[in-house]
Amino acid sequence: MSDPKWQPRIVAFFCNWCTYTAADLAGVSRFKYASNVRVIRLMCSGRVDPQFILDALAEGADGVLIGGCHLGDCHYSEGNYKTVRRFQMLQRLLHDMGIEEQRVRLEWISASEGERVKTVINDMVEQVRALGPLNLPQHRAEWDRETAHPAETALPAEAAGGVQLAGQRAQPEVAHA
Amino acid sequence: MKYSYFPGCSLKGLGRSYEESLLPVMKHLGVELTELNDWNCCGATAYMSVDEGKAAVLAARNLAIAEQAGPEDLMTPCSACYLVLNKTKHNIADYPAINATVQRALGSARLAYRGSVKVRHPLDMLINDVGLDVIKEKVVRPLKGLKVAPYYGCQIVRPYATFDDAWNPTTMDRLLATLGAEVVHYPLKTKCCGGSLTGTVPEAGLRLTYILLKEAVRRGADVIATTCPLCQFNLDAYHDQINQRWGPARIATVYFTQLMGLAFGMPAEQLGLKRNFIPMKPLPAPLSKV
Amino acid sequence: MMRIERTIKYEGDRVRGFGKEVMGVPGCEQLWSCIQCGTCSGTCPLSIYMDFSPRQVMALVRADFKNEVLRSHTVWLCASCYACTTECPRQIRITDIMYALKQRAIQEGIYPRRFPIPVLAKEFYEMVRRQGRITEMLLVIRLFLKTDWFAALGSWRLGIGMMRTGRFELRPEHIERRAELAGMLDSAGAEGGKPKEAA
Amino acid sequence: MNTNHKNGEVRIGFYICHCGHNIAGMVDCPAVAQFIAKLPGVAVSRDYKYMCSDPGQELIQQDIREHKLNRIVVASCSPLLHEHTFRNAVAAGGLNPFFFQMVNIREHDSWVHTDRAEATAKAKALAHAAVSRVRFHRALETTRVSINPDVLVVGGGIAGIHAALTVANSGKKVFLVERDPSIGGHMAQFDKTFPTLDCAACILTPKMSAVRSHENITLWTYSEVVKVEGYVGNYKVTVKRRPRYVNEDLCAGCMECITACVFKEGKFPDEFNAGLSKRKPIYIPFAQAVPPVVVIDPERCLQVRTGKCKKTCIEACADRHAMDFSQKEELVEIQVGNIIVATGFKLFDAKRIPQYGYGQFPNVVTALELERLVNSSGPTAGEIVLRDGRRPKSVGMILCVGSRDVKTNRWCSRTCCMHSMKLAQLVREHTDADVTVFYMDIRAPGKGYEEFYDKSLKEGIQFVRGRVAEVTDWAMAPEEEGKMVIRVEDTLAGFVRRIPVDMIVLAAGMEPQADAQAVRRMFNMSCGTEGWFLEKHPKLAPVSTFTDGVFIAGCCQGPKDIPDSVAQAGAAAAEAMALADKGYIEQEPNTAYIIEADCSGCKSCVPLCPYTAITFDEAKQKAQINGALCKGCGTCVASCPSGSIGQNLFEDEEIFSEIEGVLAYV
Repeated sequence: MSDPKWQPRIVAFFCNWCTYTAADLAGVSRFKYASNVRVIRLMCSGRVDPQFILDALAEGADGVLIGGCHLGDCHYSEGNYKTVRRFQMLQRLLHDMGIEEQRVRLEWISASEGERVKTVINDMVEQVRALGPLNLPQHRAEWDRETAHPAETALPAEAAGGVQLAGQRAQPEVAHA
Repeated sequence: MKYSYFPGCSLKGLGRSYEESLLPVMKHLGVELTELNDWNCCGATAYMSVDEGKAAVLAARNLAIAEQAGPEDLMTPCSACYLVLNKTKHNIADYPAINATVQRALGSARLAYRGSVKVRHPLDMLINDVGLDVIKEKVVRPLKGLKVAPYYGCQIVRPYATFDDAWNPTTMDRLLATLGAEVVHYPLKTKCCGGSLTGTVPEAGLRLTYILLKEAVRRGADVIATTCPLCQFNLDAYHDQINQRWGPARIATVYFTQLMGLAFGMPAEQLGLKRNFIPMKPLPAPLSKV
Repeated sequence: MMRIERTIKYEGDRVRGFGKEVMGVPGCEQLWSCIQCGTCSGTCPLSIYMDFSPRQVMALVRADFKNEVLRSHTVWLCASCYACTTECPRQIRITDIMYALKQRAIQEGIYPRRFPIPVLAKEFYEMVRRQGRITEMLLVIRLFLKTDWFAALGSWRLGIGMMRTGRFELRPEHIERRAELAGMLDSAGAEGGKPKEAA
Repeated sequence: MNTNHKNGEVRIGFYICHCGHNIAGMVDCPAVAQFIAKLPGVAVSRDYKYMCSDPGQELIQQDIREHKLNRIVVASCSPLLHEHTFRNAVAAGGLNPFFFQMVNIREHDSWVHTDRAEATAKAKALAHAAVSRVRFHRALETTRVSINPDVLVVGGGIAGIHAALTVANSGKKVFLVERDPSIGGHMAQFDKTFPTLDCAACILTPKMSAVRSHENITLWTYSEVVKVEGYVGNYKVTVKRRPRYVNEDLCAGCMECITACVFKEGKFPDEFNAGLSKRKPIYIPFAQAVPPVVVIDPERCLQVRTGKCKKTCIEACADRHAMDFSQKEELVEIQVGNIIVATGFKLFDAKRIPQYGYGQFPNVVTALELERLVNSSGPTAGEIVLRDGRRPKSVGMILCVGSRDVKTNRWCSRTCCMHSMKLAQLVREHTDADVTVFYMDIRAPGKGYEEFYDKSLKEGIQFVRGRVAEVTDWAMAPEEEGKMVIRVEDTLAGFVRRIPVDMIVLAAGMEPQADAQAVRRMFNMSCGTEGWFLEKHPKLAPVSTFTDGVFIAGCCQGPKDIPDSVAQAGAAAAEAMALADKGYIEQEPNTAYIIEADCSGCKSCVPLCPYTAITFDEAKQKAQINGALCKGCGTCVASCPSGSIGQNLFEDEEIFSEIEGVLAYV
């Protein structure tokens, strides 16, 4: 498909108590894994707003990984159940948007499962690599050009994307209005 | 009940009395066995010693043919075949490299193997598919008073067997008890008989055989029941040499299928019992009402 | 008069990479975690005849002592009863490692001369390649002819017994599609010959 | 992006730590610093060898003063390790500590990647994210939660006992809850203790009675914790107290009821003697039991089971009126500030290794059973005898039974080597039997332990290095007739041996308690994959858990011997006391809050909060969040349809900018 040098970009949201700690453990144990994943720490996977995931994809991520405590083990007793509910909703939404469900993945990794962090991340990277780039920013730039005023089409794609990105910030309110 | 049937080389040669007893017994239980078309040697243990790539291919050909033949499980009575076929099945599943070799080789003969074949041992299938109660019904001549040492040997309980415990298997014990026999406690039930070493390095191989026989005698058994052609041959054929080396340990060794046949009231000669070097002493006269 | 030998080993006696190669064979990778507990030797019914116990063989392989391993009788005394493999607390498939070693010994032709087991293995191999099936008596006879006549003579009574019990089958068993099988085996040759690449 | 932010001009100081070679070895730190320097709002960007060192922290404070920095980002190890260190440094520099953000480029980067270019790229991306995020940080105040000084100790083994006494001696109230009818745990069953060979009872019983008489300790035996609510400083714990049908305060432990019981003989396996003796349905766990009162086994007692019994026990008790068959199971609720979990271990069931013949051969016993045999108060009054009463002439001790074995338990149980050597010495002391110890490796790493090993060797105990393959009863040599035969490779001698013995002792290993998973859920702890309770940090927080105010001690955290258990118990007690004495803890100000202007009053957030921190103000028709109750999970924030809930430290804008940041550089 794309050029062999292409590397998937994956944003991860890890809960502070289980998965983030597990990732620390993986480090302490010196397990080696792919460097494509960028971890953002939240207190609980329950904090993961579907907007975060869509935004990550919109900003150019090829995949998003959510890590939380095993069901029943949530540090806040039930946050991860809420995560599951939202995740299932989101999967449907992605499907409708024509984005492969496999690009967004939810994994339960407990504080002691350092090795699982390694396997899950490597596995996810390969999965996304197989799917190829998502290129949402570029796509959105093109869509804009198609729908935009002739004068604007002169703008380079990035700029158009940039403009849109700024708009993206405002979206939450728009979305909920 | 239908199975495809992989006899293996031994059952056509040294172990033919195994097949001679197995087939009628299965027929009697209403089990339908279809011999695998143009099956080949499983490779046994010797082939592995030369080249495991080819060994895998050799066994895989049989699996492929079985898969082609239909959905029935593949039943094989010979321990070596049971082990090798299972082992190959596992290795194909676990090791992409081996799978690649195998598929290429099979491909060259327009064959393929998807990994669906279940390899079963008669004991497994008798206990879990047929069921002891069905077998009990068929017993017309209980082996009352016959003391049997159940000898499983190595390869049906280690390391791929799933139907019985590797350390203390009991399927044959239960089967023999159902036939009315008295099962003696035989702690060596899964110890090695020496395999092919009995012929190649007798001083080592035959000693293992001797220990098995001696312990069976010591435990007061009349006969040893076995599930493997090689075990049966080793325990049966070398008494002269064993006698010369370590003294007497005379006891007959028969296939568990032969004992089933007897319990089902089949005549001894039909069950290949005549082929034993050490003949099994005749059963006490059948109960008058039978 | 006792013979005095120097038993010291020098680095030069090691064949670097041998252990790695063996542990690269499918099924042998667990050897990395051997703790030399001796369960294998303890369970092995034949270890009492071996020059190196199975445990020692594991140690020698890990330490790259190729010649010592391939020259020892140990691998040829393995009867493949798999007791060691089931009992090993580290789940090392010792029996498979023994196979890997037998292959190397046969490939390199360094095994005890006139020691019948490798010969049996080769004879078996050839017969299957030609016939697709094994006829035990033929195999045994060929074996004896190749190794030692006296053994053959010694077991004449066994032979008689076989005739009497109708188990002495001299008509070679064979399969229909022999060519097909031979072709398959040859196509596997590439890897087969060098299992290290099959890893 | 403009540097003039809504919170005034942003001046960011960025610091990347080499951590010696740990980070610098895989990440090009100067390159990262140069990259960050070019980002808008970054006033200072430096790399330094050890940021957590005093000079490192000095550097930050100095820059804050000289360059008027108002945001600090440090890229080094995990925030779980040093976030507090750097926040304090920032505060010391005169800034609000929450104008700080940490980047984890060690555990999450340099330690887990192998390509320097990739690792450096990742470090840049993560640092970029922190820099864009930190702009949005606001000054925050930590909230203080007061701490109830009372402490709950769960489990009355040596660890629990020691922890309870330590806390109680500091003048704080302690609740000690034990499942069994008496405290004492496994240690009470031991005869002597290594390496000093002083008798277990002599050193344990004083502590046990101290627990009973201590004014600050409430001891509840035959009881279990069934529910834990609340959070550090304010836990609400429900304890189930099972009826022992004997009034603890009235019973004098005279045991006349036992003699009087309608069961004339003991009939049921005695737990304390590892089943080697029999007891009646009414019994006293053991001579030194605490509390020293009888207990009734509800499964076995006729009166309890059928209600039809002569009740001779009541007659015997006469005017004490201690017997009370009307007792019912009751639930008691207590309030504590800290909890110490010391629930101990379970012994490995030797039957799981059939080749060692436990349960098959009568003279194969476990180390604990032998422990009772050598004990003078044990079933044989200290006589080491075979089941048929004969004295053993040869004893074999098999180590690592259910330890260091992939098929059972991978871990080393740590105590069996010493435990077995101790028993070996005791056997030599009580009998003239030959003792052979079968081991894989002798592990004697404690103080005075190697010397103990040496003593065992000098006393003529045979040591055979080899894992026993099997125990059989089939003889191959005359001397083996009528004995059990151990087949093993003597790996040091280099050959296989068959060793006939009269008695075999199995050093069964330690396992997590059967209900460890349930217990860990109840106390909101984590478990390692093996099932031992997980400490917060293996080195720096060995008795803390991921839940503040819950500490672990003893074998529930992993196999350990008595000295280590006691040391850990002391540490756990100290941790609890430190919190209690301070009287409050600073809570991370990561609480959620309502943006009233936007709240549409849909109430959808109210049921989401597991801490009932969210209420609905009918007057205002707006939701309200009680900051004191909020634990900061952020679940409500993510699910507010009108986006009118914010979370300190995890604001939407902060996270969005972090996302943008990590993706800005690849």
